[in-house]
Amino acid sequence: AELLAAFDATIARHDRIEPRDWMPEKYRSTLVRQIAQHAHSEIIGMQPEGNWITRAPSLRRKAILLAKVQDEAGHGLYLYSACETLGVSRQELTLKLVEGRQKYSSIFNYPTLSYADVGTIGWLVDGAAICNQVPLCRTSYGPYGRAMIRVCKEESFHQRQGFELLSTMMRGTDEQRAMVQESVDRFWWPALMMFGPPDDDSPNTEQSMAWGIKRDTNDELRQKFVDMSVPQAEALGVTLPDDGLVWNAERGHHDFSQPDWDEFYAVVKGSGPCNAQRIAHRRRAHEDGAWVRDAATAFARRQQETVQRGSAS
Amino acid sequence: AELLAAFDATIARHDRIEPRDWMPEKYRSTLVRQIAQHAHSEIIGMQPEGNWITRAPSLRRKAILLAKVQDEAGHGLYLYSACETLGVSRQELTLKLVEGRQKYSSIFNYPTLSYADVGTIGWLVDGAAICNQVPLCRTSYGPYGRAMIRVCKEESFHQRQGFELLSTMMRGTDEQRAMVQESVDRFWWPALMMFGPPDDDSPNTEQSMAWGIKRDTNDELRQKFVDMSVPQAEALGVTLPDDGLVWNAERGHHDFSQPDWDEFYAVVKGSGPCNAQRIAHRRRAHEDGAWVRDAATAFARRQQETVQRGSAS
Amino acid sequence: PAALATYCLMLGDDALVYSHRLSQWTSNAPDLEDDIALANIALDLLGQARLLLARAAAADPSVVPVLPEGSPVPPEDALAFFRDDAGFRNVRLVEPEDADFGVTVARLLVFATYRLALLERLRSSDDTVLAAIAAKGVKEVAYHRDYAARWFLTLAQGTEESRRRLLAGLALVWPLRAELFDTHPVEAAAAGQGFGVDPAMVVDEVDVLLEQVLSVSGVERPDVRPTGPLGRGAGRDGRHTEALGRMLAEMQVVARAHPLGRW
Amino acid sequence: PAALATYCLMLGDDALVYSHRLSQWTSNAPDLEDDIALANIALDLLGQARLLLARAAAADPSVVPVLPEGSPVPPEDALAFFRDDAGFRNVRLVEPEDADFGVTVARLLVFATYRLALLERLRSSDDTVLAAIAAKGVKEVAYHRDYAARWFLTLAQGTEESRRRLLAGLALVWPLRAELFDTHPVEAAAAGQGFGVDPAMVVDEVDVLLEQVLSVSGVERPDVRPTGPLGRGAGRDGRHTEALGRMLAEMQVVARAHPLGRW
Repeated sequence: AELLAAFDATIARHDRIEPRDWMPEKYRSTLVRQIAQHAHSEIIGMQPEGNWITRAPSLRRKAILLAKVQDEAGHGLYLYSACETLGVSRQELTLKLVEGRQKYSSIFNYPTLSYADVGTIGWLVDGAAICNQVPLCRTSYGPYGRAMIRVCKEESFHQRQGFELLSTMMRGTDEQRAMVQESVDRFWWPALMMFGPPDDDSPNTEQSMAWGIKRDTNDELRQKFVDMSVPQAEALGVTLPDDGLVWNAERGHHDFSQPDWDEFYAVVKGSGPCNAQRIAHRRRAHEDGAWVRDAATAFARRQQETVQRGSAS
Repeated sequence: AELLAAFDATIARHDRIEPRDWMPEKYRSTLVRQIAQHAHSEIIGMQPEGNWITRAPSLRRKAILLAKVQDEAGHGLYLYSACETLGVSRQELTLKLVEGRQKYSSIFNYPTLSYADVGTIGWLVDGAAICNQVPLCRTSYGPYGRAMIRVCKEESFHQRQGFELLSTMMRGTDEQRAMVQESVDRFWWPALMMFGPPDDDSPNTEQSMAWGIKRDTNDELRQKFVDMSVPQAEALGVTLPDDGLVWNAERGHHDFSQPDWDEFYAVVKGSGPCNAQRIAHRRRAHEDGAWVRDAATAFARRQQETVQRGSAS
Repeated sequence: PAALATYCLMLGDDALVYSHRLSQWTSNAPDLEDDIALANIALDLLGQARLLLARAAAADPSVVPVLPEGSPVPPEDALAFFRDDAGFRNVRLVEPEDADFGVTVARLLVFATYRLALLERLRSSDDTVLAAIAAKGVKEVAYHRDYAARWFLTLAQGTEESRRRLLAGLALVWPLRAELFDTHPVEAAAAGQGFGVDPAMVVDEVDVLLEQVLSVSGVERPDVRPTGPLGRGAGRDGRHTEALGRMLAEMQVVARAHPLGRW
Repeated sequence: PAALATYCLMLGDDALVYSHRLSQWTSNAPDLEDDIALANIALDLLGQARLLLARAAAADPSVVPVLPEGSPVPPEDALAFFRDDAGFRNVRLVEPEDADFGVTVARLLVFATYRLALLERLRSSDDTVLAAIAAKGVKEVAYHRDYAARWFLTLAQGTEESRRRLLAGLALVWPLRAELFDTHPVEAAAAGQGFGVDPAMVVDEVDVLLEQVLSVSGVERPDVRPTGPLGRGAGRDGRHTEALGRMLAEMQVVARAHPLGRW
């Protein structure tokens, strides 16, 4: 009870909980689930963009894309480390991922079908991710908050690169402009879904907000994202595929249509266009790499034994 | 001695030796080596052309190429069967191939670098193979001779298809004509090498001819091939890359330059541009397929046991 | 005629794309007999594709991509080599590259069972060309199905390893099955106009046939979710997997480098 | 200037092609740390390739493929995306796709050891641009070599399986080593004119360095024949393996579909 009081006080002060601090089991498990999902999203998120590395149409774009996908691997790495401070190993989490027992962001269950998708993912998907994640930089758990600061900084950079790719393509040929529009048409609705279901259908939000794990509701964030994206779309010269999208002077916000929530739930449950493919890819890479990881473990053990024998003699 | 006399008499009559007939051990082993090499050549020969199946530039050509490579697999199959009549299993021979203990025709150690190579292989390589093989239809060992009759019939067909591809390309664009010429430049010398070293350096020829396994010398066949190819090259409109190639009215044959025999011996010994690649490909396919072959064996055994149990009860 | 052309593209692209995938086994199969058998199946499907693309072009020449003036490329090749992935009308089942023979056997079983059921009905198409293509195709695809079913049983009952790989392959293929029977408006029109088949009409038959193979092999249906559409479309609408674009990059490279070429 | 341009293409194409191959590990590596490390190496080499191709284009603009009027494609991209395989000047060592991490480690060890020895000498090139590129590259490639050498030792001494795979990889890569040191006339001219390095001058040094890694790992040199040239030429003459054409089909597909595109 004393421990709980100290914990609650830290939260109330908007101060950070650190790994050595006591925390309620439910807080810990909620965090593990959220951070793991986030880490998995970075790792699975390497696939849709990675799909275009070998076909990038200029060397500059190839370097940008390769570096971006590499950053995602880096984000995965710190987020798994943040999870390790809560006593769960990367190996354990990876198994949960490849066995389909833990989720990742549903957006990555959509395929990338043209090079414009690389730009759209940067602009809309990273843009939405940033809206979701900036508040997490102030999240109550220290290691997670600090990881998020670094992640957000890099993602803003990725978002600008994505926008810049699209804007360059829009100054190119008619075919390129059509490619950008087609890509935005495909990704707009899934991007809106990234904020999760409407608040009425989001049962965990309240507890997460109370704990300072989450700081805004899904609908608040979605609105912010739409308001941010409209002028950017205008600047690009693309049309967002929503007839209901209009400025509402009274609210001081854009009104917009709801995405197809049936599709959202279907994708979350495993019926997205790429769920099976993404998991199969991750599982194959994990299994194909097993002999290498085993070799590294065996080698490290042998080295240690040699050292120990050396010091014993 | 009686057996040997009967064998010699059969050979002298130009009659066929059959599997049940007695034969000298050296005759048997020479045949096994020759037929196995021939079978391996068909199997390895699937790779250079197979390399272009997925990139064939028209559906008609894709069908022709796929059928041709399939025929090569078929030729491999009958030739391995001919070897089995001499008591050597396909499995055994395949192991010798992938371990580099048995050879195949060196021509397949050259890469295919453009679609024109599909035509050139048909025209020159199959053409040379036919020159080598037509006499083998009359070879003294029955199963080999009969396999060769079928092989030669199909190879003539392939040769015409190759010529027809080149001649179509020569009626196409300038780029296509350049592609054909470049391909012929690359394959002409290796094609000449297919007849083996000059007669002076071919120690086994004499014994093989005496046994009726071989019916013409290397140089005789090479001359025949050159004489046959010159008018075909003219009809195509390609230049054979040999300044020394001229008609010799006195001999009634074309004079021509010798290929680079150092290159020939280097390739035979394993230093061709693709030796390592071809063997690695074959070995990988063989190893990757092991679990399937094991499954088939296990299944067949189980079926048989079920039948036996059934008949025993 | 527009519906007929699109319908022919659907059936033709299924055959074309799957033929390409199967042709990749050439010189890579587990044994010579299978190298030959898989090439045969690929050849049969390629033949069907050529007839179907030609029929599509004849029914509605506007479906054929326009090439530079003077190009001698025939319609079947313009369709095969000069459409982008979004122009292809095949189901997504036929697109992925197979990691091993276990996946191939599972995929071929599902595909051939589905296609055979379609072609059997299509023999009575009002379009006599389609009817003739179907009549020829039935004999071919019946063999494809038998080949797959034989191997399915063999792998299921062979070794632990072969069973494990077959089940993994089946789990990979199974989610793409639902799309086959999800009637597209063009298929509905084709059925309505008497020249095509509504795939929803064969769903039960295919199901029973697959169940027979699975049950004789002692294999349960995989417990996996179907792969959903992409927004409101799927393969028949030109919305494909990531695999198709990569496949076409390779398949079309020579043809596209020579739009005026003769082959 | 023609020799300088061609010499830059040789070094640039080695980096470009190998960078492409290494980039294929992205999202496929055995562990996250290696995914990141391999992407880093690919990025370093891509950076070197860009500088070298730009230098080639500046030294002799006639090496740059001519694109349709109005094309905004910069020289580095015209060189990377609009040359056919016969125009590439890289050694064949960097072309094949690796079947597993064992081959990659073996190939990277050989390649980085060779390139590091070249770049170290190239720092004193008379061409100040090349000298600067080399100075930057030395630091990068020294890391690549260390990474490969560390994994070489680990795989050699790890498990039986890892040792088996490493040796198989080494046997696959080893035959392509001889070509690296087979001085091409352009390399001879580059050395003679003071801006380049004759690779024959580093053969012994590379040999000693490789021997050190092999011997500390307890690995014997593979007993395999070197891969010979193709007729009278090899990679530096534009005579490549079958792998390069396939690789370029994929790498160039988007750029070639949009010769007037801006990216």
